[in-house]
Amino acid sequence: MEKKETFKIKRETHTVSQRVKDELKAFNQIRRKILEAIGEEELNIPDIADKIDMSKEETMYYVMSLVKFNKLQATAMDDMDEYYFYKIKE
Amino acid sequence: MPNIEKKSFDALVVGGGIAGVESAINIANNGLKVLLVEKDLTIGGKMIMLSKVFPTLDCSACITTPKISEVDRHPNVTIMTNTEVLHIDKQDKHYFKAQIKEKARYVDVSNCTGCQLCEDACPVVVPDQYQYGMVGRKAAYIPFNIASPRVASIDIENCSLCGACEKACPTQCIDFTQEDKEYEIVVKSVVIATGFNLFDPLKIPRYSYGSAKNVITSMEMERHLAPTRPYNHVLRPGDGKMPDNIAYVLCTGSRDMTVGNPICSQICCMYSIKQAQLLMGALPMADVTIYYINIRSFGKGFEEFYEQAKGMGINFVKGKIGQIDELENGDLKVRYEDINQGKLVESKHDLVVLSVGAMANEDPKTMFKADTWKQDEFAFAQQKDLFYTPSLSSIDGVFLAGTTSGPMDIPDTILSSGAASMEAIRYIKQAKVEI
Amino acid sequence: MNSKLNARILVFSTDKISDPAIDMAGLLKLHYPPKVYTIPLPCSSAVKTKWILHAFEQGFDGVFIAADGSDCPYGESCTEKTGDIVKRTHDIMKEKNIDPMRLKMAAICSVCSESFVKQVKSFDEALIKNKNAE
Amino acid sequence: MKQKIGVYICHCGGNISDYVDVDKVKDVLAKEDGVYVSKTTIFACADSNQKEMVADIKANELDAVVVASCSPKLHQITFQAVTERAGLNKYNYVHANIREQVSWPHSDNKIGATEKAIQIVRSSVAKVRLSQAIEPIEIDTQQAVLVLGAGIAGMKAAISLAKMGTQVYLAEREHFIGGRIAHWDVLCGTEETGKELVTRLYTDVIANKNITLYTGAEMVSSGGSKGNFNVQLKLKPRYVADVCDDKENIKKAIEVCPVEVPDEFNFGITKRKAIYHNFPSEYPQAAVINMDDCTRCGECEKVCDKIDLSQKEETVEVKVGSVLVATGFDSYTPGEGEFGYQAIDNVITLSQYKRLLAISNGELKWNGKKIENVAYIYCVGSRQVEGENKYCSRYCCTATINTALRSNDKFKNLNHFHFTRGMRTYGKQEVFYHEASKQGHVFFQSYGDDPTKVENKNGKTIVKINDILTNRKELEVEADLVVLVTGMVPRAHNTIGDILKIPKGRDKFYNEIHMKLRPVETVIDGVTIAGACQGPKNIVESINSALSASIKSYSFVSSDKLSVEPIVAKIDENLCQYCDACTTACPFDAISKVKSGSKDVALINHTVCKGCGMCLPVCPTNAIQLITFSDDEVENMINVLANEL
Repeated sequence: MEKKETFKIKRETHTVSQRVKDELKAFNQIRRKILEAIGEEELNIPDIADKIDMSKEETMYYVMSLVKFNKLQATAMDDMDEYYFYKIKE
Repeated sequence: MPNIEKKSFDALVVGGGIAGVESAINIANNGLKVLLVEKDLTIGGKMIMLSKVFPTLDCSACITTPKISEVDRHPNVTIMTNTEVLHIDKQDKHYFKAQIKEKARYVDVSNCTGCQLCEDACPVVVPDQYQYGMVGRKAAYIPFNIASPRVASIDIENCSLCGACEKACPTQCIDFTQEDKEYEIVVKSVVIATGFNLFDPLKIPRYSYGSAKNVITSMEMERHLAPTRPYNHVLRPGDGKMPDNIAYVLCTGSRDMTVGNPICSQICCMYSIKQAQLLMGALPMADVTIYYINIRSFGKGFEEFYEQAKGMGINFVKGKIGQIDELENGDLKVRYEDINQGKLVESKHDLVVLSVGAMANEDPKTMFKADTWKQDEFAFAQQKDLFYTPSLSSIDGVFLAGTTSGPMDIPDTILSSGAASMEAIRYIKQAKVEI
Repeated sequence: MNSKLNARILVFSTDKISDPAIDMAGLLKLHYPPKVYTIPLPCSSAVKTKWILHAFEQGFDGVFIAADGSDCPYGESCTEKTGDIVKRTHDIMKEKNIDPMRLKMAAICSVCSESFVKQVKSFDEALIKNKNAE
Repeated sequence: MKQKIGVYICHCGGNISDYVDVDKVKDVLAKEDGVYVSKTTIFACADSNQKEMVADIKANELDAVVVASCSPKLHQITFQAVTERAGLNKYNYVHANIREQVSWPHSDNKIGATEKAIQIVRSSVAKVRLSQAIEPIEIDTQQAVLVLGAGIAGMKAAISLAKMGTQVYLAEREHFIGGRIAHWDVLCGTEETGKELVTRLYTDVIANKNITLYTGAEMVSSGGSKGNFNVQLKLKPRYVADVCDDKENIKKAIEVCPVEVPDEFNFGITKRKAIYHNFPSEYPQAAVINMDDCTRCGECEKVCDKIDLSQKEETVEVKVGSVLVATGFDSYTPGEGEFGYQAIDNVITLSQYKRLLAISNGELKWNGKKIENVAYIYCVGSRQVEGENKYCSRYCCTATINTALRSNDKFKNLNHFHFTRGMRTYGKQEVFYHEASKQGHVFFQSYGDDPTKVENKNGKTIVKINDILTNRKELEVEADLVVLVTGMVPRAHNTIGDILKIPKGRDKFYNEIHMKLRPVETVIDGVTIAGACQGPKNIVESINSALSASIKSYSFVSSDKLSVEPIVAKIDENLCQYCDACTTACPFDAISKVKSGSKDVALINHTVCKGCGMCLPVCPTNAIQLITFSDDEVENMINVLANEL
């Protein structure tokens, strides 16, 4: 069965706002930066924040979102029992 | 107006939280037809979002979900989610006309299997409102795992119309041609179960909510502790550190004339004690301090629960919080008046939880004709005959279930819903007109 | 803890009275040995001697009847009747050379969670001691 | 034998899976004889999962189902319904409790917990393997409800049931209705008095033809069960003719009565005669003679011919489908010397103080002395550190504040000193506390381990506290009157609970099945509870619970048929040698002797049998089996549980 493409119909009456476009672009950049920063390593939130030069709380939000979307996973906790490390999910 | 359908029911229940659900089941069990309208994408209200409930520590979802499935498959109940009540007009002695608007979900609910492939495909990430913004969600999404209905929805305001979801959907249930739909409903009685709003802590700037990242609300902590939690652990939103010294600030927005709310919210003491107990379980090494004015553990088994918390080593400090400041490492400096010592004291915590109060939800006011819907001085629904018929609103035939009429806990909400539905059934049975 | 050190105990509980108490022990996170298995019945005076003996034959170290006591929804005679069952069974156990201490009964009311935990713990200890003595 | 069994193991969102290795349970069960599917699920009870389960049962054509999750008391019915929706009989379902009896009590031992979970689920499979489809038994229902207690909760429940068309018997133990509320003046939050509220309710009760009111009525016995209760009520006579319009002579009769006893209506601060009225707007409006007080001197009979000392106690039997219990509470009675009670003459209870305010005019006096300083001592009999009452009585903080505020409307120059354990004017009631503070009431607070003290010093009554609001400074107030704010305790004299076998909670109040899921039902089917007999409540809360209880009671009587559990005992006639042991053991008279061919055998009446199983162990020939608890089922379960994996 041929798939209908109703999103194209919606485009005729609904304009996607610039904000949505900008945020989408920004998210993709941040995601790439985080994944690159982690690479082969296991890093905690302050490390990642340092590496990509973003505030810790924003880093937390994006890393946690990437964990939720199955891109990252938490591994062990540091010796001080303070921070989890995160790595790229296979 | 195009797109208007007419339907009739014995009762319209506004609000699909636990009060609305309980009322709908009670009324429907008596052979009466009920329309349950919920403005959110899922029924379950605030209760389904909670971790565990006091004083039994039952898992909240485990108590909510059976009620939700019961209402969902009840042959006498029609549920409309993502639907707003626009107007309810009393026509004569025994019937009402209501205008409702079902907002487009852009998903054919009957065909969605909840497989979440659209969610995987969607590229857009925005803060997840069901996790109070602590993580992101997609623009094509299912609210949470135990949502009812557990089907997808497209957040059109944030959708980039890329079509990825539509291509990914195996049952072809994504449909961007859907439009909002209005209905005219005729009913014999109305139950208002619109619940309460949480106090907005931004109204107390000295608590630094919003600017200090490790100051969170109790509802956010509730999410941290729930099975459908955002982080899988209790972590500081500011930097992902596992907290080990947590403070609770009771009466945030309650019993506080400076924010215009003189009343007590009735639930915060107990949910804070409950969270503190759960935290002791989740973080065995952590210190938990509860700053309070009076502990109001007044319900069945509550005082015993409070004593149990003290026995577990939770630190109760009778004190009034003056100011909360963020330190460089994200920790918080809490300045308070220690009543026992009679002096101003400073303490440090690495996470502060504001136990926010329950405020009136004034939505019903906009639904009824001006001046017919009356509120009390705190903007909760007026109870016209407080002792004789507590569930009666200012409008005959419109009954109040749960926190619509004031703050209350879950057991009281269930009892109040039982009362509202009993009154509604009696009212409907006495209605002579056929509609 | 090595769970093998525990005795294997069969509990006959009752739907409305003692089983809720055992549930509440869990709710209150009261701990007791894990080899305590429960079969809920409507009433403790429904336990057949045959079942108890069968449990011993099959390898249970002990049988504990969590009786309704005076709370029984089916009638006050419950305590007496359950007592009779235990007495009759004890007699048969003696004939069969099964130590009567391996069958125990106690009234467990619907909120007697702590009492239940205490009872099964001490029963467990007594059974292990008994076993070691053999 | 079932050969296509489905097993579903619930994580319970971590409640189970944090301690039990649910995947291991699933894997072991998959290999079990007769098990066709074995799966885990995060929340078995969630609607989407229930739907999945229904689809799964249908798709795999399963013939029996086991769900391993929380206690069967919470969700057995839920999953029986799932099984039924999938086209199976609900008795082809067995529930395995691996939360309350595994993951929680063994959270300290994950290996042991997992092993136990496996064994329990395996034994459930052993049971379900033998399960058979059973159809429910239908019984005729009495479409009537007995409401016990005619306080506000009982009256409100009776009225709402009657308005639904139900026949209601409303039984009040006292000769006057209204319970606790009849005593009070203006109630908190309105301008209505207790008397007025009771009047409105009573007017409705009397006007409704569906309600039969009995006063002086005590429940003496109850038989039967859900749908068919037979309840005996003993009616104490008033010894005054029912229709008594002879007000003048009754007044004379009261005057001539020589007996004086403390008046309960005023909590003993005034006296009444042996023949008495309750208060001016009492209901029913008729005098009564209390025979315990009466000396049978006959003086009253001489002046009033409506008096009839020959009236006899009667017993009536009512047949109802449901019993709604609204028997209320007792006020805590302080022990002798507790905060000076009965030791110091100006120490009284809140109830007494409220009546004193109601009956006093002009100046407020106690024992002839004018009152200016009133000290209220809170939490008397509640939140006890030493005593048994650990709970908070909920209503008293607000009741005291309301009384104190209202007393100023009637009497000037009263000073109020509140000795609290922390005010609990919860919810909107907070505004009254605020108002009292604004009006200059003085509030102190102590902790439970350092209580307020009441002392008599040189004839003066001194109240002392180490006040934590002022850095534990020892403060003293000389009080003209000390009011003990007594809490609510369960009824001391309450045979009803014993007769109906209603379970009690840790606080000794009647216990509901589940505070949130089934808050007004008891484990005794057909018996509901309302108002303060379940635990402390204020008026609004009592009314709400009364209406909730009435909707549940209504569900038992709204139709003339009711389905009951078909779990009954069965006799094997071949084995039965009728000896009458089972007939004697049965508490319900369900077993009788009948002829079967040439021999006598026992016959069980299945609509009367409650399935308790008391007849099982007494049978010398083992001729009786209880459905779902047959020898095969129980012994197969034992076989599994007795052996190591």
